[in-house]
Amino acid sequence: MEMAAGHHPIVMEKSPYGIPPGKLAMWCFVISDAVTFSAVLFAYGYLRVGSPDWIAPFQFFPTIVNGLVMTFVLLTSGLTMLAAVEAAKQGRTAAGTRWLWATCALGALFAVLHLLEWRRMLEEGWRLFQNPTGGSVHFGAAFFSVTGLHLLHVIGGVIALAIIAIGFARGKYNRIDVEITGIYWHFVDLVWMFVFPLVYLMNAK
Amino acid sequence: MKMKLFVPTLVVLLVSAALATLAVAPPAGGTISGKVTYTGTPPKMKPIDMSKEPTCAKEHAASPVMTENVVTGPGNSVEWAVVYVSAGDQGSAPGTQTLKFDQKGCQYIPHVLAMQVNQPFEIINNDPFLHNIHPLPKINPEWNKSQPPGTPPQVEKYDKPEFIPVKCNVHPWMHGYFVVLNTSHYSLTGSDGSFKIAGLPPGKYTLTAWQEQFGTQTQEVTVGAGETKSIGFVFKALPY
Amino acid sequence: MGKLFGVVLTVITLVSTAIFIFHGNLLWLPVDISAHGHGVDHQLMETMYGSGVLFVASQLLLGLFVWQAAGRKEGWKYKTFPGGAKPMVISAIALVGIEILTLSFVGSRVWAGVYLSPPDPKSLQIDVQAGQFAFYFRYAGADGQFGGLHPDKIDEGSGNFFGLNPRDDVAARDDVVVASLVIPVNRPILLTMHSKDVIHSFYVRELRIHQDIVPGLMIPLHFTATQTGRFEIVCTQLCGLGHYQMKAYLDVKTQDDFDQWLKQQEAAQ
Amino acid sequence: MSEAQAHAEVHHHSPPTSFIGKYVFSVDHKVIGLQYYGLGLLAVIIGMVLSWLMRLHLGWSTLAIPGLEKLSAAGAPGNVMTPEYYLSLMTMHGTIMVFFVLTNVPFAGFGNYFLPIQVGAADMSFPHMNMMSFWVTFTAFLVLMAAFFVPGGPPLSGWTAYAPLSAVGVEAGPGQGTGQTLWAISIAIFCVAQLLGALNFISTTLDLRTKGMSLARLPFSAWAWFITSVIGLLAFAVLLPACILLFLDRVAGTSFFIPSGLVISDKMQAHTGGSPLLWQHLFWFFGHPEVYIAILPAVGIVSHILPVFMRKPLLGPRVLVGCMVAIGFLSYMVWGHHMFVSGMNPFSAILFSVPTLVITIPATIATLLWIGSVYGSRMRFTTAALFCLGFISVFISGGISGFFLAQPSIDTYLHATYFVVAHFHFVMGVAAIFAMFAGTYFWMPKMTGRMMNETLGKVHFWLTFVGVYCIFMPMHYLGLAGNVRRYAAFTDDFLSPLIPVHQFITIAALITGAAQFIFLFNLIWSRLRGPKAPDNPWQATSLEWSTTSPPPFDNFGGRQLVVNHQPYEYGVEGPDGDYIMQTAPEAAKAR
Repeated sequence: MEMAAGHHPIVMEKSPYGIPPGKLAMWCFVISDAVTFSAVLFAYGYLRVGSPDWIAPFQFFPTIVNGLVMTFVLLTSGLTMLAAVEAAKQGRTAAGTRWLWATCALGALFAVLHLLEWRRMLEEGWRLFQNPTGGSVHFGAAFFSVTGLHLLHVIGGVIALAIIAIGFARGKYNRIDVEITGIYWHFVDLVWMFVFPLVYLMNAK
Repeated sequence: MKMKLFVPTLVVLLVSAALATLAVAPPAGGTISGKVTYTGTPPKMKPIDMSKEPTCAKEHAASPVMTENVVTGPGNSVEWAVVYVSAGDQGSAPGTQTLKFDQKGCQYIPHVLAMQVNQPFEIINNDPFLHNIHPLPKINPEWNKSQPPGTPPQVEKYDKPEFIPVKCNVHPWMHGYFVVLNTSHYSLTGSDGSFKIAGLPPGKYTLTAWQEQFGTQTQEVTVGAGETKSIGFVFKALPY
Repeated sequence: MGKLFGVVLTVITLVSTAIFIFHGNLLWLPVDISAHGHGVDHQLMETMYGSGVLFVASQLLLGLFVWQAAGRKEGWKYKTFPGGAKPMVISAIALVGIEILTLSFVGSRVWAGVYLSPPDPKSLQIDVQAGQFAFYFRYAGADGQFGGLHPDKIDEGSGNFFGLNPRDDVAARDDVVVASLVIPVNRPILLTMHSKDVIHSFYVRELRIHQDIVPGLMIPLHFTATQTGRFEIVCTQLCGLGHYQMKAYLDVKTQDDFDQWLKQQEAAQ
Repeated sequence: MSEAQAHAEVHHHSPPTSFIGKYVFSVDHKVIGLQYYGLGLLAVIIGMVLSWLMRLHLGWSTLAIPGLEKLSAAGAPGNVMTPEYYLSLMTMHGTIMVFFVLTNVPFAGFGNYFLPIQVGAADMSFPHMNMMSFWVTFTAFLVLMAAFFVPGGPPLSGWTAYAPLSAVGVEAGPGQGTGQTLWAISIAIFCVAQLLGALNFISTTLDLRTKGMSLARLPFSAWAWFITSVIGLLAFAVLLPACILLFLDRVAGTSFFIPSGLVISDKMQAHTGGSPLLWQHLFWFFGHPEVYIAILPAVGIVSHILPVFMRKPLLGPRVLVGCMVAIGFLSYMVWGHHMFVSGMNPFSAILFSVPTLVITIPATIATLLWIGSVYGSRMRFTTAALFCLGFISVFISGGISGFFLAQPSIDTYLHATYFVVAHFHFVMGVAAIFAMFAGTYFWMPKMTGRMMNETLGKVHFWLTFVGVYCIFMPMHYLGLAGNVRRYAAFTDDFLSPLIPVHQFITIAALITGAAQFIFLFNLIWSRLRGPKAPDNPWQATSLEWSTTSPPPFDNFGGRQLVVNHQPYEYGVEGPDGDYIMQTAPEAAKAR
């Protein structure tokens, strides 16, 4: 490694867990982002408990089924991400790139499925401030804000994956960058594992 | 440059001339007078407890101020009702003189301020403490201003006709009305419920009586030159 | 410079403390007129003594050490505090630890006495409506029944501050609505407090009582006044531009005066 | 070689040449630190002027303040301040001071400048992210300032922005329209900036320490910045969504914080079923840690500076760091003590009061460690040292009142009175500000290469030290008398007799405030005319003193630093005096 002035190596104190800054920062981001999600989910729970007129609006079909499909897609993308990281670790750039693109595609598919569902709900008359079933208006607010926040993370991740995939193929990014993206992607995956039961299953008729 | 000035000047001259003629045209205009009354039991006027504002409480200790949403008098008369020409108006002079809306002893004086569109009016704080004046119009622009004691009167006007409830955010019991009309032919009923609209050119008019609680009533009236028509408005009142 | 610091700090400490000790009536808690208040006052004084000693001691020690540190000659070899950090940790844990344990133990009992004890079933029930920027109080009237609340019916111009609906609701017709809280002395009072717009707070210094009034909640508060007199109820939760003018009076009357007053009011309704 | 690759990104940039690159969009942590400091300076001046206006109004509520009408025609008709404008100024004062001064200067400002140097790094781990976090903060500041110029003026619901007052919109008051919306946006943006900053601080502290700089050898200041960034990472992560939800309530018609059936200004609100307490929970979950985000860096800075002028190490360094960690940890369990009278379950009040009181233990330990360390020293009474001592004093004064407010039974009486105002101004405001002054007088030679004027500094200290006591001590008595805070004027029968006390406080505030211009002048004048500063003017030991003043672009000119010593080896026979630099060779250990 080289310094700006005088190209002789600078020896660093070993990082406590041997985690390079990039990864460490990502872990920290993941932690704080987890707190953000918990806060939103807390608000959702708080209002749900406080709303006597709460009505679980979701039919098994199409909503829950759709949700299951989305879950399946996202989990699969988690596996492809693992594969990508493995490949990158073993220096198989081509394979790694392919797996990255696969993950990226699955993520995009998830986003599309989600947006389609949003559209259906909007057509049914769901809004942030409106509940066509006559139940608590908080359902719309909670649903769109929680899933919206997650969806933003997915879309951001898809974009990141694309950039990383391109860069990795060109050798602009190294395996660490792939691992970092992996951490983020698995986190998005994990959050969904909370969102799905709390927002979908708990609101199934 | 000169031309620029010339055109508006001309317009102003013409308009004012026209208005002047309209205003002075009927030498002996007709007059409509009468009384606004009610049938049934009106809501009771309740004494207002102003203990929150000791100065006012002291001021009205002898005779407490009563709620003014429905103020009735002997002979079922209704005070604070506005009677005005709502149709058939043959032109009105613009309201020019500045009206006064006074905040004194935690009361709006007058309770109802009738005015013409674009007629300036002063809001005055005559109390030794702060008042906040907050009219709640639907079509005119809404504003909400505080008047610390001893601050200069605040001059306002409205450019669209509307019945505007007025409240003081600081003294919840203080409520009044701005009645903004696009005619100069209007009259506010006094404590005896009587009204008088003079100087009407001969013709057919639609008269409307408005009261904040009872709503509005209309009547068709035809007046000839120099004639005096007497009509009455009767509102149906409920205790609650 | 250091000596000066020691002196100034000592002066500041002593003056501040002196004002706490030789306070006038003006700069101190007002008379306590509630049945539970002595607990609060006692708790407050306990804390005052405990923390007062800590305050004076620590400030003066600091001043003293700084004074000493100023007087020393060049080439002074520094001394470590006897025992190093241990005495600090121990004294902190011992002194403060014990103090806060007792405080929180005793304090919790006082708190429980006020807020966790059930209201007396024979309490006089009064309904409180807070709004920008005034309190209104409601007595059940002759029928002993409170009328229902309908926010959409609220019309301050006609004196309907609670949103009663006397047209359809008979119970509401004789409800007594007033702008000051009048209560009989030595009788348990149960307030049911609600707000029509934003968060307000019900604070009577002499009652040692303080409770936010949160819109959307019906907040109960019970107390007993032990002295007659006129006291101020003020809002302490920022509620808007008229916050500082939001107040009402608490009138504690003898039972007879109270009954008489209530009769007059019922007549006026 | 994972670390190698990871670190490559850190060091490959070379000194910028363009003016923009050097001073505006600079990736150099030192420039960014100064930018934060400058922003804080601007903010603190605005905040102080606001407090002057407020104090004047509190002392003489019908006083006409010349020119005020120009600032806001509706807010001050005839130059007399209206209550809504008073509340707006109060809200802005609180927001500016808490977020853009107390959070920015001791943490982001000094932290950015000195954390990398103190750990022996050439820069933060993510210089570009670092630059971004400053400019995001700056944007937040601009958005907040914009509130002064929108119709209705700044929000009036206080820096705590309690819903529903903050959520229902313009019906609730003039400032509650655009102004409050801008407030929510500004704070949300600010949270993002803080999160970016925290990531940088954490990874820098853990990963960029030079050879021999074990965690045990980190200076207190570095520890404090590290712990603070961990607290911030979790605290701001909660405020961010809270502000977003508030924003949705205001513009998207949701009802997270707005219950049903509200009638405001005779208008029935459309919102239904929300909970005002939800906002308070989210806000204070951030709000209490925020107090420590403001004060821990101050604690670190003072603990870092004191030994230098006492010429002896602090007592129990590990204990002190332990205290900071404990305070940070406990700060997440006590938010409910802001809500004792809020209508939440009275049982929870007891649960929240116990950990609150427990926090006083580590705080007391820290204080006693400082006092005990002063014992037996021969102090050099520089301005920096005086401000450190002043910090200890006000920290005690402010901490003591915490005993009262931590107990629900007493808090029911003192809640929302001037007692609370005195408490948090002493322990959070003044204490942190004193640490900033100490830091400035101590580090300015390093940052600018010029010494500051000590005489002016001492005048500034004495006026400020006595001044703050004249301002805030009386507030305790007012609080005991039940003087409610956030009142624009004192019209109540029991409050009007207290007005003379307020007038005294106002005068004290004006004088103390004026004294700050001595500091400002000293700062600017010394920057331009001050004597050149040597590399190590205070004979201090930590790494920032083993480089030039000001340091070169990469801090150490590419030298390999090897740390062999604890950060505070004073009062020993060292190679060049009674101290041993951290970077001195192993052999230098005399005893």
